[in-house]
Amino acid sequence: MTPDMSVEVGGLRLRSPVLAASGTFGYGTEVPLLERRALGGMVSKGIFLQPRQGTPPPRIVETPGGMLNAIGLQGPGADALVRDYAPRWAEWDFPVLVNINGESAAEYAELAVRLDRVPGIAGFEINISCPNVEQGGLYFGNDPRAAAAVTEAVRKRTKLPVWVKLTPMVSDIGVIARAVESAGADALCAINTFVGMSIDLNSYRPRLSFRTGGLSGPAIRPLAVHLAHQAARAVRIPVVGLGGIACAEDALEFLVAGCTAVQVGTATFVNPRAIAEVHDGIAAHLEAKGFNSLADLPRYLPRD
Amino acid sequence: MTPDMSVEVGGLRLRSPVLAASGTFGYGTEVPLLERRALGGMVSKGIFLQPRQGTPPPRIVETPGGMLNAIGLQGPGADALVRDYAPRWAEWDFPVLVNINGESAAEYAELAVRLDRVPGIAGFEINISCPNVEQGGLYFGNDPRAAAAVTEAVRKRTKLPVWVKLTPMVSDIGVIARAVESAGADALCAINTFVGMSIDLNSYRPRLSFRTGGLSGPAIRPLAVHLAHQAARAVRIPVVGLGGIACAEDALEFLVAGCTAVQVGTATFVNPRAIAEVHDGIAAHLEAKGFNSLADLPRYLPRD
Amino acid sequence: MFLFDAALTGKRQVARGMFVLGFRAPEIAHAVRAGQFVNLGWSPGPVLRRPFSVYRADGETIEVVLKAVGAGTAQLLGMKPGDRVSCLGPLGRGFEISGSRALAGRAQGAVILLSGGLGVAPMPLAARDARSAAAHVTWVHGARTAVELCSEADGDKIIWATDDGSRGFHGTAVAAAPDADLVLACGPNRMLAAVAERWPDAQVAVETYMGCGTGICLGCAVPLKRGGYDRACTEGPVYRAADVDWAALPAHLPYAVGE
Amino acid sequence: MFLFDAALTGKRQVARGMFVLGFRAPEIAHAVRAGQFVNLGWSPGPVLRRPFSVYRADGETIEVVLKAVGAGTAQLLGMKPGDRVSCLGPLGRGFEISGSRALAGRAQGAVILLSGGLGVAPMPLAARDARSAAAHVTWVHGARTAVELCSEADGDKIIWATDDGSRGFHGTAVAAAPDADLVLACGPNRMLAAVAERWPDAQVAVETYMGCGTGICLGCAVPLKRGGYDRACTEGPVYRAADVDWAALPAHLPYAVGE
Ligand SMILES: Cc1cc2nc3c(=O)[nH]c(=O)nc-3n(C[C@H](O)[C@H](O)[C@H](O)COP(=O)(O)OP(=O)(O)OC[C@H]3O[C@@H](n4cnc5c(N)ncnc54)[C@H](O)[C@@H]3O)c2cc1C
Ligand SMILES: Cc1cc2nc3c(=O)[nH]c(=O)nc-3n(C[C@H](O)[C@H](O)[C@H](O)COP(=O)(O)OP(=O)(O)OC[C@H]3O[C@@H](n4cnc5c(N)ncnc54)[C@H](O)[C@@H]3O)c2cc1C
Ligand SMILES: Cc1cc2nc3c(=O)[nH]c(=O)nc-3n(C[C@H](O)[C@H](O)[C@H](O)COP(=O)(O)O)c2cc1C
Ligand SMILES: Cc1cc2nc3c(=O)[nH]c(=O)nc-3n(C[C@H](O)[C@H](O)[C@H](O)COP(=O)(O)O)c2cc1C
Ligand code: FES
Ligand code: FES
Repeated sequence: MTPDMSVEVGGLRLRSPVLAASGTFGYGTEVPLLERRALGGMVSKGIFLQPRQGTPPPRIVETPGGMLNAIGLQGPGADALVRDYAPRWAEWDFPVLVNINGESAAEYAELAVRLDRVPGIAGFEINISCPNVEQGGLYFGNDPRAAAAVTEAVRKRTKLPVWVKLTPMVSDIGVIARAVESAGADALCAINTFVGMSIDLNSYRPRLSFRTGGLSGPAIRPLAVHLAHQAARAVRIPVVGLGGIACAEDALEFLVAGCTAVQVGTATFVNPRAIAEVHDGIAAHLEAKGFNSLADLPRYLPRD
Repeated sequence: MTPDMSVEVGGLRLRSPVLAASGTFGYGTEVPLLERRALGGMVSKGIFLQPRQGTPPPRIVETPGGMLNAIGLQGPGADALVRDYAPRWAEWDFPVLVNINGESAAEYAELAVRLDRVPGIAGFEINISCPNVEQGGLYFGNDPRAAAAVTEAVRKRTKLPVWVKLTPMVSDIGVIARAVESAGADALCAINTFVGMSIDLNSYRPRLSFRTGGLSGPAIRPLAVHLAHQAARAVRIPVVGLGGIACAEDALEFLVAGCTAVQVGTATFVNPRAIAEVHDGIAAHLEAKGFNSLADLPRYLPRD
Repeated sequence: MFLFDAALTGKRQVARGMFVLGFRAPEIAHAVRAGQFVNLGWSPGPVLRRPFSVYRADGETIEVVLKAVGAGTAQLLGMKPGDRVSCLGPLGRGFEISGSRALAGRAQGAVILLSGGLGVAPMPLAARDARSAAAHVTWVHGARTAVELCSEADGDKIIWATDDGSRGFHGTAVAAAPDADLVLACGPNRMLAAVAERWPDAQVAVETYMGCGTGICLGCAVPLKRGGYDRACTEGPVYRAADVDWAALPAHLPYAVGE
Repeated sequence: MFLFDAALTGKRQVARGMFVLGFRAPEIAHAVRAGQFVNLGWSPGPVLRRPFSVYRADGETIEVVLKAVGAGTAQLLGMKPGDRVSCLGPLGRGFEISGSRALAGRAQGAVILLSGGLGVAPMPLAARDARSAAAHVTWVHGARTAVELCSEADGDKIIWATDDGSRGFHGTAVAAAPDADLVLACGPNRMLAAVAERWPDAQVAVETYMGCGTGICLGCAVPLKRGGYDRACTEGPVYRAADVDWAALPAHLPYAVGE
């Protein structure tokens, strides 16, 4: 008997605990959607209210076990999203969350209003790893008050599930996790990329045109597991774990560490079948250990 | 002509900009010291005032591009250090800094008093990635005031160079860097390991007995370069860069990003000749580019 | 788009440091168009796949041509027949040849293939397609010096060019080339910028860093003259030369090696 | 301690999934003692080196015996003759045989080599040294089942033991062994704990994770009965059985595979 892999995460029932991470699956329309049965849901590429061109190349650079990216949240803006993509999402048999971004709490809120009740949009993932322009460019995600303010601003504008995606560059992720939980988040996603830099030894300048970029991929997995675990210990809402997942064992580490579901990001670039392989590998693990459902997987989650 | 590789770092003149990082070179006595000419200096394994047994095994686990360690600062304590190692260091032709640790600012200070003016000890590297027992176990290194307090406590007790080794798990390393600079540090070392976790899928528990460990190795290099760069931008004292350096190109990234010297850590485990290869590769780069000395290497260091 | 493990079938040298590798990849050999590429991955190996133009395609086999410019290419060149790589492709939009406006209505259009260094990569397939469109094919191939010229250039007419004059024309391939109805070019981005000056309508295959090769990462941004970016892996890698904002496209990528 | 690149000279199978690899390593072949190990690294490959006991040493060549238990061992087993690995060794303190107190003053002491699964690794050298100390050597080798027994056990007397009784003694190697003057054992840590119960003075080669193999990382901590830890790579990997705090030593390491 194949084990029951469905999960309930922050207001959404998913047939699989494996989602596609924002920015690593486009709008779901670029690549033929094979093996959908394995896909619990998709988070679309991060969007701002207005269209954005993104940063000049080079935008990516490979690093040991990972990659840096500085795409600059290139995207078509809310109107085009609603016009071009949402109608297609409405036909799919898995939920699509929109990763929303802004330069102020008000901008996030406006985006939520614009996208709320649009058929095809099943929920929001708030990306709080954005610079808060009103506060001198400090990241929302580094400051519990700013993170909570953004969460609350969105929460008030929509009845759809609101997930908040945490930034890892904090000294205590539990503080931020609790702040956004109190502000009404339905789930947390941990984590976004770490800021990194790579220097070109011909030009003696950063390799990325944006100078810094976000580190993703297997290199960050042990850090991500730790942060997702810390977040899960701090709150009662579900935590979706991500960061460096490339195979089922990686995903199982997050699940055992207290996550309810996982997202696969960079791995999809390398292996277009990654999500299906992660899903099938989790199912195989459960079967091999004699568990009938993912809910039976033992967790390691001592409470704070 | 071989380029001039000597550097002046926080009160010490070094013949090479490449040092051995704390905890990755023991006390310098374990492995026959080959190719000393390449070694700018050594930072000894972190020590507390009292002897410490360290954590039970497993203490290390490999991860993609890196490793987690939780050694638990096993060490013989200050008296044994003075008795068994310092006399040997006194005979060497490169400086040895002692990596000092404590559970309170007072303990760091006491250690500095005990080790000050001991022949063979050329300076201190304060490890502020220790839990502050008096403040509920928060790391000194996460809090600018606690970091400054420790620095000042040591500074007052010694005329030897005082370097402060920063922790990477902060949202703005510049704030901590400035705080310890003001408290009297002669140089900064950036960075120590990142906290990570790895889960064993047989026991469904962390692989490390200590549950979490510090991530080191190539995986963290882009993060370390960025943090060292941010620290260098924030202060006027020299910054010693480390984190994932395995070859000369890696070291050059830190130097271009604003560091005055570098430390090699985990790479020595894998390649006992790593330090010599880094040194020789930097010299070869300078020669190939026609620079007569390391001081001529272009830097990328826009001021804040 | 196919994804499968492909076995290395053989290797031969075609210039100093430049080798052709063959892989058993029937699906791709059948489907590939000139200018398209495959994205290769292997383990242990680099994190990301490495993109390579398809050099030739024949029955069950595809070929790629490369030099060791970094760890990934060095590892590929160290492989032995029977070793397997994961092969994703064919990717990208290739050259527009038989259907191109430039050749439309001409009995025997004149096509120039212009390649610098490793820019030979897409040319054998382009020559094949141009010939099957009944065109007259002139291949102009340039490199720094004679021993770096690919020995397998092929066409109705071949023009060699070397920067040091050690073989053929003394100067760049662009300078050596006659005019034609259709120009297809591949090589270092700065050579392609020169192509754009001379033949705004040339079709050029550009090179960028690539994260995925499938259109989802937006890492392969090509700056456009009309503003904004599109994706080398999806809308490209072949562009109308005048459409690319050459000043904004990084020029230090490794096709430059050997040129 | 030597550090150099060693070429793979050959490979042979000695049990189900268990292979012996030979490397050209004259310096180590000459210097190594039974129970010492080499730390192998290669690129592309794992970040850390992988420790392996020296199985045999002969003139210019050393051998190691292994199974694929993870990515690193799988990569080693995929190598072909001529491929090179970086070899660091010999490392650690080996068995004390000719100089041991247990054999002192005896004309022909009785030595038992006790190996479980991959614990055969240090035994051929131990047999060699015991024989040159004029001892009578009994090799007791256990595995889960017959096909997992290493075919190369060697000694004046050989006793086989299998958990399922498919060959030799039905039960563990420890239960199958007679008494002796000197017991040398290697195998899963929990087998060694049983050895410690029966022969407190046995010399046992333990396994731990290793970061460096050279004594500088403190990653290979072996918990001692008298309290504290020391380093498997430096003071070990061979210990007096009763000196180790077996309850505190992780027991799930891969010598266990095949036992
Ligand atoms: C569409 C396309 C077709 C190509 N066709 C060929 C070909 O037919 N023959 C050939 O030899 N080369 C080709 N290249 C370039 C080739 O992909 C790179 O040389 C190769 O990826 C370098 O890998 P490496 O590991 O050896 O180098 P690395 O050590 O990774 O880096 C060396 C340099 O290679 C470049 N590079 C690294 N990763 C990538 C990447 N993912 N995408 C692009 N560039 C990268 C960078 O400039 C880097 O500085 C093509 C590139 C593209 C985008
Ligand atoms: C002194 C010593 C001698 C050894 N001799 C032999 C031998 O002769 N033959 C043999 O087959 N094996 C031997 N081993 C064990 C061997 O080192 C491991 O099986 C090998 O490192 C696993 O590597 P992997 O990449 O295949 O496995 P991985 O995928 O890394 O992990 C599989 C398992 O291997 C273990 N492991 C991983 N890295 C290390 C490490 N650095 N040190 C120890 N264990 C590790 C872990 O338990 C892990 O769960 C010895 C170990 C030690 C400490
Ligand atoms: C190219 C790229 C683009 C990304 N874009 C976004 C984005 O738009 N919004 C967001 O919240 N996260 C974005 N991310 C972060 C990922 O969703 C994910 O949090 C991160 O990459 C860690 O997971 P991974 O290691 O599995 O990739 C992006 C990551 C990459 C590599
Ligand atoms: C096994 C091990 C032990 C370490 N012990 C110490 C220590 O005692 N004190 C300290 O400040 N840093 C210690 N470190 C951190 C290193 O000095 C260094 O900051 C870190 O490993 C990053 O550099 P690397 O990637 O080059 O190893 C240790 C690191 C490792 C891997
Ligand atoms: S390489 Fe990822 S979008 Fe083009
Ligand atoms: S393995 Fe590093 S001290 Fe033993």
